[in-house]
Amino acid sequence: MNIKDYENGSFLKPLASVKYLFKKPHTLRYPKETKPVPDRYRGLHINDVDKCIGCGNCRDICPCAAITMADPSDIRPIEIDKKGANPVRPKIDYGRCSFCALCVEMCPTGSLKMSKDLIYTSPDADAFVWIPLEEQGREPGFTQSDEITPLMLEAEEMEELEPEVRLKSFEEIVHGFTEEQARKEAMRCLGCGICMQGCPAHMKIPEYIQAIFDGKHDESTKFMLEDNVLPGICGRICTHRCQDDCVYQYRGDPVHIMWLKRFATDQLETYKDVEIAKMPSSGKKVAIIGGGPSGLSAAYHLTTMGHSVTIFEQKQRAGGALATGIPMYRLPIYELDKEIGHIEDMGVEIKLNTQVGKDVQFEDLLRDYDAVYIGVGLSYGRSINLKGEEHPNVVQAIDFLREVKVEGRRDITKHVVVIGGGNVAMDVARTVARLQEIKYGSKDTTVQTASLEDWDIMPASQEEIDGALEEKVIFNPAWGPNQVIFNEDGSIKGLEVKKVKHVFDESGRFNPAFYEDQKKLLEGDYIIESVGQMYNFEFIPKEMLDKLEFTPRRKVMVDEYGETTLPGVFAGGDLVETSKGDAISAIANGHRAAIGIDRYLRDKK
Amino acid sequence: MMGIVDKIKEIDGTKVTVQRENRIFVDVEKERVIGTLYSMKLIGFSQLSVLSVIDRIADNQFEIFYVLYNRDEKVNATVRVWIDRDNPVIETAEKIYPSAHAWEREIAEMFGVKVEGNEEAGKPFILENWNDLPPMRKDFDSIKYSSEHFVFRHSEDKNE
Amino acid sequence: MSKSYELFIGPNHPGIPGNFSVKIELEGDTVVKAKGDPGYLHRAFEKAMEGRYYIQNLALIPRICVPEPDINEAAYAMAVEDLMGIEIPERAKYIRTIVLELARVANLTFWMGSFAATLGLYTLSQWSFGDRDYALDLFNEICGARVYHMFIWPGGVRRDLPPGWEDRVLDYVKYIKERLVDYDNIFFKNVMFKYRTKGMAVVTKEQAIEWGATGPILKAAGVAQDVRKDDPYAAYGYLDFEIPTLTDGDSWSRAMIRRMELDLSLDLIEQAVKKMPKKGPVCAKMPNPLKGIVPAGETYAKVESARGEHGFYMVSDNTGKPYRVAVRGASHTHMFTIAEKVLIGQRLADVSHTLVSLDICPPEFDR
Amino acid sequence: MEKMTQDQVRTIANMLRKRSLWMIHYCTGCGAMELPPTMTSRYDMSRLGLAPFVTSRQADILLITGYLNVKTLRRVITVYEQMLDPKYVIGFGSCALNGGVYWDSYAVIKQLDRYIPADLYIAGCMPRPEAIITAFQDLMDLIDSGKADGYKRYKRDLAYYKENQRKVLG
Repeated sequence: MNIKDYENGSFLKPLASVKYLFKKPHTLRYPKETKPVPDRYRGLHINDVDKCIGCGNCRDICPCAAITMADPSDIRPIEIDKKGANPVRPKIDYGRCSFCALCVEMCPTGSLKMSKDLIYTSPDADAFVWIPLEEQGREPGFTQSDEITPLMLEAEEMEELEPEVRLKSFEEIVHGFTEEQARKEAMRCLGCGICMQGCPAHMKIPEYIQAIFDGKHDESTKFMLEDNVLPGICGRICTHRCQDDCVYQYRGDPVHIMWLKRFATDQLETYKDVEIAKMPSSGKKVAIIGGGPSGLSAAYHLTTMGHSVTIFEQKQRAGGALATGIPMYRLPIYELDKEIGHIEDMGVEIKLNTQVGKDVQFEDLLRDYDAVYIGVGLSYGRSINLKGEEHPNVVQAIDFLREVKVEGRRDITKHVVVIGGGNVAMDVARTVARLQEIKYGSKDTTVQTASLEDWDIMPASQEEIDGALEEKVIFNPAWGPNQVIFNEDGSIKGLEVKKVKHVFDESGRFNPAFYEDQKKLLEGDYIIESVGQMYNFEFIPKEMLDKLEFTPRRKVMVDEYGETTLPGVFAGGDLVETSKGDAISAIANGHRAAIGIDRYLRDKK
Repeated sequence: MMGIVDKIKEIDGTKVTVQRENRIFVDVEKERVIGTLYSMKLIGFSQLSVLSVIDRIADNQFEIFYVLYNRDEKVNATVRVWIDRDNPVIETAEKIYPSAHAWEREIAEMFGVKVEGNEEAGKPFILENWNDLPPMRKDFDSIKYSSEHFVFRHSEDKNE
Repeated sequence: MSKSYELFIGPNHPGIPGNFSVKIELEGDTVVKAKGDPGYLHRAFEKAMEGRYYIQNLALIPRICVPEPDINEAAYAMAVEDLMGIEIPERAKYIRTIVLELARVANLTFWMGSFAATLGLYTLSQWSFGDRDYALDLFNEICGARVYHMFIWPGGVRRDLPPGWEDRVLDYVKYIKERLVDYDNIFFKNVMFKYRTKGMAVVTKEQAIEWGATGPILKAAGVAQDVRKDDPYAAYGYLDFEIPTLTDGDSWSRAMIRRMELDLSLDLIEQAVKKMPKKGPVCAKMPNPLKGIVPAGETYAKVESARGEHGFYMVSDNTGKPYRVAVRGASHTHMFTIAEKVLIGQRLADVSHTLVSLDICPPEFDR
Repeated sequence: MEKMTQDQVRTIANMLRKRSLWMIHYCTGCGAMELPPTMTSRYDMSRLGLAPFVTSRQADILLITGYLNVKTLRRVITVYEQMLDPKYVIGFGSCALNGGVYWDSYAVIKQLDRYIPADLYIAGCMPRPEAIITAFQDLMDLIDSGKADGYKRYKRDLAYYKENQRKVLG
């Protein structure tokens, strides 16, 4: 444009606008005419309440404090059986909302959207608060995008030893996060606390992750120790149900809560400097039978409550399955020493090599102590009455693992069959793979597993299965053991298996059925049974055992605080129903029982 | 030809930090601030962009900053001065930068800084009938004030 | 000797740009003293920002300046990116440029309407507010809101452009260029406009520099200062443009400068659409907003708004929330330093168009 | 004429009132930004018989366009009291309802209807022109049915409103 043209005003130029007299006006005659609302329109909210898990991230990010979590049941009943879901749904105050859609961006499930509708008027000021539902019939507008999102969907990668390297020794497979990785991973946590429901011990996960993020590892460990006395061990071998519940599962990778826990505890050489509140001595004495995770957990928490505690451990090492069962490549022995050392530092007395029923009598314990806790666990392998299992080369997994870990057994045959599909079976198979590599260089060796369950319902965790597959373990899913086949010289030829029809019957009970005509032979000269374990209550005198009640699933009947039907006798760990067979649930019910024992002791006074 | 950074360094009592090419921070003592601003204007920093205060409550100090702009060198310089929080007095810069006048009225009202030489500083500016702490101070709690003076709707089911 | 009297222009006055008041003292109908009375739109943004996470402030910042919210978003995002040391993707830079220039077009057309209205020509405001609406529809498509876009955020922009949006922007540019011929006819080449504004409310070059003017006021006085050129942000460094200047510094020159800036903005949009990478990320990876901390530091980020230099001075203390954010709106100086001086000697009838000619935007200094 | 009851008079008056509403031109907050498009050619609210007007004495509708600063509240109350009956108040957007995005601000009031009675609220931040036009139509319906009685409430509960006003204005 030339500014000169504008210098001199004109009288006539404005008349040019007269032409608009004859043009159609561009007025939009709302509401007779409407214009299309764009797809990204940020209008009133829509929430798919069935998809929503009530995690409250929308509430946390809301800059206007417009969102509260409310119970929607009187408007629209919701299913709350979904894993890791809170029975609340966002309720939005349109007297606050600024339509920034940050709540939509932050929604981990993608249930929350904005609609194309932003025309709402009412003379009633209270009519602007409601729980958004899909049923309100609004058309979706602004939704989240997976490419651009404020959530950090991708988890930090944990470095693992390559299968070829790790097979050569019992060295730990993963070496933990670096400081930078841990900070980054901790940063991903949204702090919603949905994971706490998944954890049997209800650990304060958001708090300790926040402390890790802040670089305060001792504070983080303090939070862990409040609910879990063996955080470093759980940081390695936990079944991490928390991660299965993590809200990131819907849109990305769950936060590696377990590795974070391990990172924080690894930063501390001992827990001596961690401040732990300890109550003054009560003068009460508690005996704990069994030094496994549940016994250690109960002992530790009772000590912090001011009671004096003695653990009676049958083996030469406390820790139960942690000490004898879990292979070194998953849980090195020094970690166990560190955490048990800490428990001893707290004032727990551990009597090793002391078998109750033999070295010390159960009745004496009942007499000498104010309360007794039984946490003996399932320390004996269960037999499936397999034909030919009396052969010396058919062994129980629990014995095999103990021999390898504690007694340093290194001999193995070239072809091994493992029966079972649980985590223990994976431990066995992977241990065998290592022994074979060490002894034979993996030349011409096989290790295979046979499990009743097919891939989709295999009880072992996915990581373990993947690890085993990488280590060349051969799987035979949905093949049940039939009998051991022998060579003419009496040595084992292999295990005959038959195809499984179903594992659970219609009512969902464990009741396997087989196709009797489909059979095959898994060749191997050594068979390890890993189909479960059981307890042994021989140390309890007969007349007391009769009074002890059991649940239909043959677990010890306890109340919610772990007290059995015998007064003053508590039980926990794998013996009770609340256990899911892993360390964390044993730790959790040990803690629960400690609270129960404390209540019992205080009431007794 | 002397660089602009060197020119600033020549001004008495300045500590110069170069953040990047066109963002310079100049720390001065309270006594020297007016002199420094005057010298800055002489070397070409003719525009005052922002004058405001940071409440450094942990150090019990107020940090007053003047963001200046040098049109010829295309450089922003921030002159920073720390003053005592209990006795916040600063000399006016309105003689050097006329636009400082309104900014000073604002900091006087929002932080309670006394500006010597600015007649209007301290008179009501943005606020009206204000009788609490100067609101931009860190120890003034806005949420507490709001909940005392106003009523939230549905406040019974708010989390806060 | 005549007696002087006081008059409040605003806050409820049709000739005041927004909720704002000027207290003037008159002798006859000549202004002898003018004093701005701000605070009617004070919402304590700077205080509120200190209590919110960096990302939550996204909801607040556009509301600092209502006619042109994007400059706030851009300046805020730049300040945060500067403190965090983040480089945004190329495509995001171009998208920002287009959005900022489109916002400037919307603002300038809006301004033209209100300026013409204060001079008594309501036809132009009927036209330009209507034409501005098409720009708002374009914003509506990219981010789902007409006025408060919340589209530019730390790290880049919030979404990639919807398909075909660039073409629609170019169509709009073409449409506005056609309309500008009529705008010129009815207003800028109108003799009435010339008589009402020539020689009015003069801010000379020396005064403009002394009083700290920025933007159109400075350009109209003959100083080619523009943040887009002097300290290029977004994609302005890659674009080819000249800053328009005039010499008189009067109301007419300021109006013409804005008219020229409108041309410049339309040109910049075309250039940016042409040069923009067709594919690529539009947002850098950012930390979790609830945990992400910004390293301690201080920074001053500035952008060129339609009114002048708009800046954010941000101080962070290594937490998730800003320690202090100070907003510099161009209108602050324009009102309390320039308008108060320029209004003196004006006739009462010219007060309101002088204020609009300086483009006073009250939310900018009330905050 | 004498036969007409008071009710009938009121009905007819309301019918007439709703057809020519003048809104006062007072931009109290940022919601006012969507008023120019509503008033001018694109949405053209004069189709509905609405027009902006500059003086409070002649206006019927007071729009509280968004947040209300305490300082503005004082002026708004003056303006509202200057307006002649019948007068109607529309609260725009979130802020008039419960403080909106400024819920923690020391300078912004949270509930409009504690200080002056509101006849209608519009959701949104800010409400788009379509919503504003819808609101005007709704207001007309309310006037027609005699439900828009904010000005009566103000007279009736004057003590309540004055008490609240005194509390924030000092």
